[in-house]
Amino acid sequence: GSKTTQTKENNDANVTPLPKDQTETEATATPSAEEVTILVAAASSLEYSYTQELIPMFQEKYPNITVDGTYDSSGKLQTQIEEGLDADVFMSAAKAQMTALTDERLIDSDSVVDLLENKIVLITGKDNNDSLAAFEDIAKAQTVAIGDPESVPAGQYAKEALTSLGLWDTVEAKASLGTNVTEVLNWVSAGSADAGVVYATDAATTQDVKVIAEAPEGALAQPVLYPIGIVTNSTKKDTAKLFTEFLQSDEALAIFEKYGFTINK
Amino acid sequence: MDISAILISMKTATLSILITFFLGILAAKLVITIKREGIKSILDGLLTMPLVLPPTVAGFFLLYLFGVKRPIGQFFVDFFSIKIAFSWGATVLAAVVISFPLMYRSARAAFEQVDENILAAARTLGISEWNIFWKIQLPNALPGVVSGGILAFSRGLGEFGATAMIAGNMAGKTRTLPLAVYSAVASGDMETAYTYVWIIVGISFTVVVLMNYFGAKERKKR
Amino acid sequence: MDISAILISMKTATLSILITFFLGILAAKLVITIKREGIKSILDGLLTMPLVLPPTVAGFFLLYLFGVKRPIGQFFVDFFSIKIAFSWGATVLAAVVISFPLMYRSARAAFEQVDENILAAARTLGISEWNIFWKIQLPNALPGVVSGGILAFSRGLGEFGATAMIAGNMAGKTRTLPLAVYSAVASGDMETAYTYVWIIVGISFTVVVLMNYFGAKERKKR
Amino acid sequence: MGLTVDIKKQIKDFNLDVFFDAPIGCTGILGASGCGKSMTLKAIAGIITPDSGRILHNEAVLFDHTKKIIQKPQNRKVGFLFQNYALFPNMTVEDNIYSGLLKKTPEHTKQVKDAIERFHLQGLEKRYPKMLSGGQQQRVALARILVCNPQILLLDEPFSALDAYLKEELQLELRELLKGFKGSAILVTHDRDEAYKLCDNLMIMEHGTVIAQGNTKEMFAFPTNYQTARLTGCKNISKAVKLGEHRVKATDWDMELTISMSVPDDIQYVGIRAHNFNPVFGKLEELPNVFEIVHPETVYGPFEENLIFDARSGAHIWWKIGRDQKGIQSDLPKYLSVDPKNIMILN
Amino acid sequence: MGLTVDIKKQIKDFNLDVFFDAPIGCTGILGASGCGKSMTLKAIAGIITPDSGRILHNEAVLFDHTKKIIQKPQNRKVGFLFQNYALFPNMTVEDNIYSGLLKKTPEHTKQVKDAIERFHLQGLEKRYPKMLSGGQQQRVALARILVCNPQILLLDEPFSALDAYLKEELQLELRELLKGFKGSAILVTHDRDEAYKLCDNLMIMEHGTVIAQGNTKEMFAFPTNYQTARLTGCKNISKAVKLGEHRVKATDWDMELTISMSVPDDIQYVGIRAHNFNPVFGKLEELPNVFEIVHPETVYGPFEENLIFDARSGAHIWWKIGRDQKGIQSDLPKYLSVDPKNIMILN
Ligand SMILES: Nc1ncnc2c1ncn2[C@@H]1O[C@H](COP(=O)(O)OP(=O)(O)OP(=O)(O)O)[C@@H](O)[C@H]1O
Ligand SMILES: Nc1ncnc2c1ncn2[C@@H]1O[C@H](COP(=O)(O)OP(=O)(O)OP(=O)(O)O)[C@@H](O)[C@H]1O
Ligand SMILES: [Mg+2]
Ligand SMILES: [Mg+2]
Repeated sequence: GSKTTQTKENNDANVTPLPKDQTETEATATPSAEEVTILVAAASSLEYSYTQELIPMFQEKYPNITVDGTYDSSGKLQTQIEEGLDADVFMSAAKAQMTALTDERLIDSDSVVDLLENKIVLITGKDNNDSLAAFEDIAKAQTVAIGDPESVPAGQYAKEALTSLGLWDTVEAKASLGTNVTEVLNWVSAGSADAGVVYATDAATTQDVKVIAEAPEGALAQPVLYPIGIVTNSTKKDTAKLFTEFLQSDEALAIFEKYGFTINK
Repeated sequence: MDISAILISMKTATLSILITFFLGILAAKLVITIKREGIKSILDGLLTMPLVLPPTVAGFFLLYLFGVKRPIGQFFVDFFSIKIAFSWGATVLAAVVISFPLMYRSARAAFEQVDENILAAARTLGISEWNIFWKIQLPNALPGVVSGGILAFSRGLGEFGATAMIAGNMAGKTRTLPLAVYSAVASGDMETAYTYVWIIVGISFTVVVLMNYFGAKERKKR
Repeated sequence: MDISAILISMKTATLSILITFFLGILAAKLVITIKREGIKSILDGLLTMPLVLPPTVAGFFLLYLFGVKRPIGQFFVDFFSIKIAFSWGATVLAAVVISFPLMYRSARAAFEQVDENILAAARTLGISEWNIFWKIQLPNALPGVVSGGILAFSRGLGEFGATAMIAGNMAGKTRTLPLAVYSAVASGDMETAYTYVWIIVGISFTVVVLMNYFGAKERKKR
Repeated sequence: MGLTVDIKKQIKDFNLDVFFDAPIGCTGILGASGCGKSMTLKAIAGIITPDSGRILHNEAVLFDHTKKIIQKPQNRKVGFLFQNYALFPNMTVEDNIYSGLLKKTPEHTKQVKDAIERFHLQGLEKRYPKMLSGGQQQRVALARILVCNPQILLLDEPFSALDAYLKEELQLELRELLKGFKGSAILVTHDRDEAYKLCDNLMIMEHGTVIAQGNTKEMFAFPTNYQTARLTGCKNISKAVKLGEHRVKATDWDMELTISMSVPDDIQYVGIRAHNFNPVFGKLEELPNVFEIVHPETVYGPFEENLIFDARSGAHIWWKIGRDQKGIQSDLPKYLSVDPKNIMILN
Repeated sequence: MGLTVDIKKQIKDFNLDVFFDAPIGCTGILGASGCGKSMTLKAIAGIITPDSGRILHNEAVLFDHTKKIIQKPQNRKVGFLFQNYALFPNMTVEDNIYSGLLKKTPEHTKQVKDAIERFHLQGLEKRYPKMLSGGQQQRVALARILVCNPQILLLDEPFSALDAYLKEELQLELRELLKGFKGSAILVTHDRDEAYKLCDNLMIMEHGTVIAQGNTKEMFAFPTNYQTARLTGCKNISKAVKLGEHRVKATDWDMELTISMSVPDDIQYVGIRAHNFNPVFGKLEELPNVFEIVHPETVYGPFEENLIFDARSGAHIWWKIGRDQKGIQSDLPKYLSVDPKNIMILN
């Protein structure tokens, strides 16, 4: 794991023969045998599907390419890219961060693809026998866990859904706002909160919660989309493009589905 | 801006420093009284541990100990009808656990630096071990103890990871200043964030400077 | 399991404790040399501040200082061709900043507890202030200094919030043990999380016990 | 009755092995620096625990290794004056003196006030130890232990930091106090006058053991061994070999001497006190033990003069010139003689 | 040449205001406990900074308030023996002695070895201060300053923790050392014999000021004021009022006395040394200054006897019975007289 993944910026003087290789690869459209490493910044919820299946698959296909990842909440990644993180590909768990970055011209707007869709679901502890059956029953729970709408995408969607259902004011009064999804999941599984709202994919990571219901159709004006895009400053855009294209292939999408995502058509 | 966060933070920091202060001092006293070097080292290691765990992880363990479905949590619910998780008490619990090692270690080092001769003199004067501790060893270890208090207070005031995990983040109930800061920073609302940061830094700074001042005054006298 | 996280954490903790240790001691020395009580208190307050900010927030500030587009970050890129943010160096930076107040405060308190008489004696013997500090004041403040070292090391080893912010979470590069724990917990892989937690606790425990042991041995001699 | 101490303790390469009885009254300890005096007191007070043996006081067992009795220092009712005073730096003079009294009753307040006056500490009540001079600290430490009414008094050089005048005043104080004192007091001192004035009994320690013990006056008058003679102020001591029933050879001085007492076979030293030389003006032949004055050199004291001269071997011999012999300097005798009664046999 | 000190310093309610010259050689300071002796030494060493005044040594200015010169203690070349020794707890005996030498050259190593022997510290080289007895600590502190070859020696009660024998030995050592010493030495002591033996000059301090200064022998022989008389060992001092050219009234004793010297108008005290009384066996009328012995009480010392009796007023008077007067006890005179020459006029 000590392989160096740091790449220099375009304007960096002591760049290795990379730019020349780049033109070569562009020409052939098949990456040369030259070793290339790209860095993917992705939302935490994508980490396992990436590290356990997708990246190994991709690297098997292109043995000369190494894909490194940095995983954190989308908001944090957005800040980091703004502050010069040398990522080549960014995949966010919500449109807001991607839009912000494309507005700042840090992501090539024409490279952005809304790859995946996620559902927000109501969960309870696995042995919870309260009479929660539908998404609207969230109002019956004593305490509710949702992501902080200010900073956690899942929270933003939860707020939006609950507002459109006319439940937000009731829920907000008894809601604990998690700073990340892990907190929300743990609160629910440990019984601190009676119910919570998370992504379906998050709910799938643990056995300790059970999914009661998806948010009703139409509760969200826009579906929950996972956009992927290529960073403007990337020096290996073609490799990055190769990777994003791979993720859109059927075999990759199948993997995503396995991890609980829905493919956005 | 949310005034309640300031109040909650102040209440939490005050109560938790009181608890941490005495717990830390007692633990330090206990450990230095132990004669066997091995047991002493191991106990010291254990008491220092909450420091090495990322607060979120520490909070995670707390949640698993004090969660309503867990033995300890259940015990509290059954016998005292207190639900620790998501209560204000939990913010105090988190602050105490996280800041404890700072107080304990500082106090211990300070106690060990006190001249043994004066403790021996106190014993021959018939002063009980309890009084020797509170009236002689502790006051003479003041610089270290105050310093531990400052560290623990600041750490408690800034505690965030474990608090969020076990106490949740309910406005007006368990949302402390650091949670508010985080929320503001994470949503990019830097203006609010700065306000909160200034408040938290201001409180802590005032307390630190005051503690320093009184510590120095106390020391000057001698 | 990811061996690289262990190596990175060990490297980070080792380098950062070395830096923190000396920086903390020097800062403590500097502050106690200041005569004016007011300036002293204020400087002390400032040096203690990194402790009161939630680490994530501290990380934000660091990122705003050391990001490649920010003055300091740019300075490093221009003059040393070093990019601090998102490099291994950033993990060290985060650990140093976050653990610094612990070392500084402990050392300061320990120095203040050293008998002024022996320092005066050293001066009349013609020993330079520098030598007095290193050969007399520091060794006689050992319990407190070691304790500060223990605190700072543990805190540095467990540092997570600021590290994640300024160094990122890149496996094999900036992913320290606490980040690995976090990632494992976030993906619900509790088994891996526990493994990492045991490793981190194990390392810290061993170091703390060893430091205690040598500290006690050194003290026994006197 | 009194204090019985019979203990052994090894610390690194120092071996403490003392056995003595300190009856009611004051027992002095004289001994060279580092011979274990302070350590003995610490063992009695319970600050260090001996490896074996026992310590009894009146009926009470303070320490018994075989019976596994180790009384806490708190219960030993000792008043221990530490060699370095060991005042509490965080307490004022007043509070230091109060500290052993546990509660501030009006009676205690009065006791403390009395002690402050008795030890000339008025005006310093609110001071912290760091702001006191050495002698003031020592007086606070004395006051602190005396207000507690201890049953055993352990005083480690209690007047070493006091000026001569104050010392005498406080010595008188202590004498008064000891007269009414029902317990045992042990006084470590380097001042033989002090030991003589204050102590009924005297112990001599050397290398961690008690090598002589007895009535103070007798010990001064008839020291039985080298250390005792030395510590009670005998300036002239020489190795000695028996020659006859009343005759020895002082080898260090290369002199044959006549002694009144009968000489034991195992005689090791002889001693002559500096004031026991008599100037010889008459005929030499009639006198015993005649020393020739060679290379005389005078050492003045404020109220006495000493003449140091060389023995035949070259070793120094001290003659303390008495006041009645003043003026003798200008007309120095060539010889000195010593009465055979005044030559001490030492082991 | 020598050391000139002229400083003022106020700490809380204590005022130090000293002015004196200490020429090359050894100057003693005698003074009551708490009179500012240690503080004066600290000011010279640069450990405390006076509020005003100056300190000069030979050509060097160590401190000058008006010129704003404050030499660092490091540059003052003083060897300061602290009253509480101030050894470095983290260093062995050897390292403590080395500490002022900066580098470990073979020459220094030899110096340290010599010092260890000279101060009888063999075998303790590897010990830490905590493991030393009081006297051993004091010797280490002495050795530590002396190996540094200081130009000013400040000794604060250097022999207070040593047994009599060792004290004499080290006093001789110091005497030798001072003979070859080119700088100024100041010796604070409570032992008047020590002051007499070691110091060429003597200063008397009281309440933070120097109240008398001069040649040691003269100061002992003719003390000019109350404190000097007291500290040089005069036991009998009384307030006095002038009656005539050679006549005073000693009010404390309720006695009229005749004095050889002419009495100044502002006479405050008279003093009589305890050994200056002569027993009266003949006719009373012929003698001046006759005291009646009332309520006599004897205080024994090892080598002297004191008789304390009441003056007419009831105040105590000390008579030191000389060796030539031994046996007088059994046949106590009823009266004592004092030679008018031996009555000291004091201020
Ligand atoms: N912790 C220790 N380790 C080893 N030796 C020690 C320790 N403490 C004391 N000693 C030694 O024990 C001996 C006796 O010490 P103690 O303090 O009883 O002497 P002392 O008779 O009081 O002498 P002084 O008159 O100089 O005070 C000394 O030689 C000292 O060096
Ligand atoms: N920090 C302080 N604050 C107030 N007063 C002080 C302080 N330090 C010393 N003093 C006072 O100054 C006076 C002089 O102290 P110093 O130590 O010089 O006395 P000393 O002559 O050495 O006496 P001793 O013979 O007892 O050692 C004392 O009366 C003491 O109480
Ligand atoms: Mg001793
Ligand atoms: Mg003094």
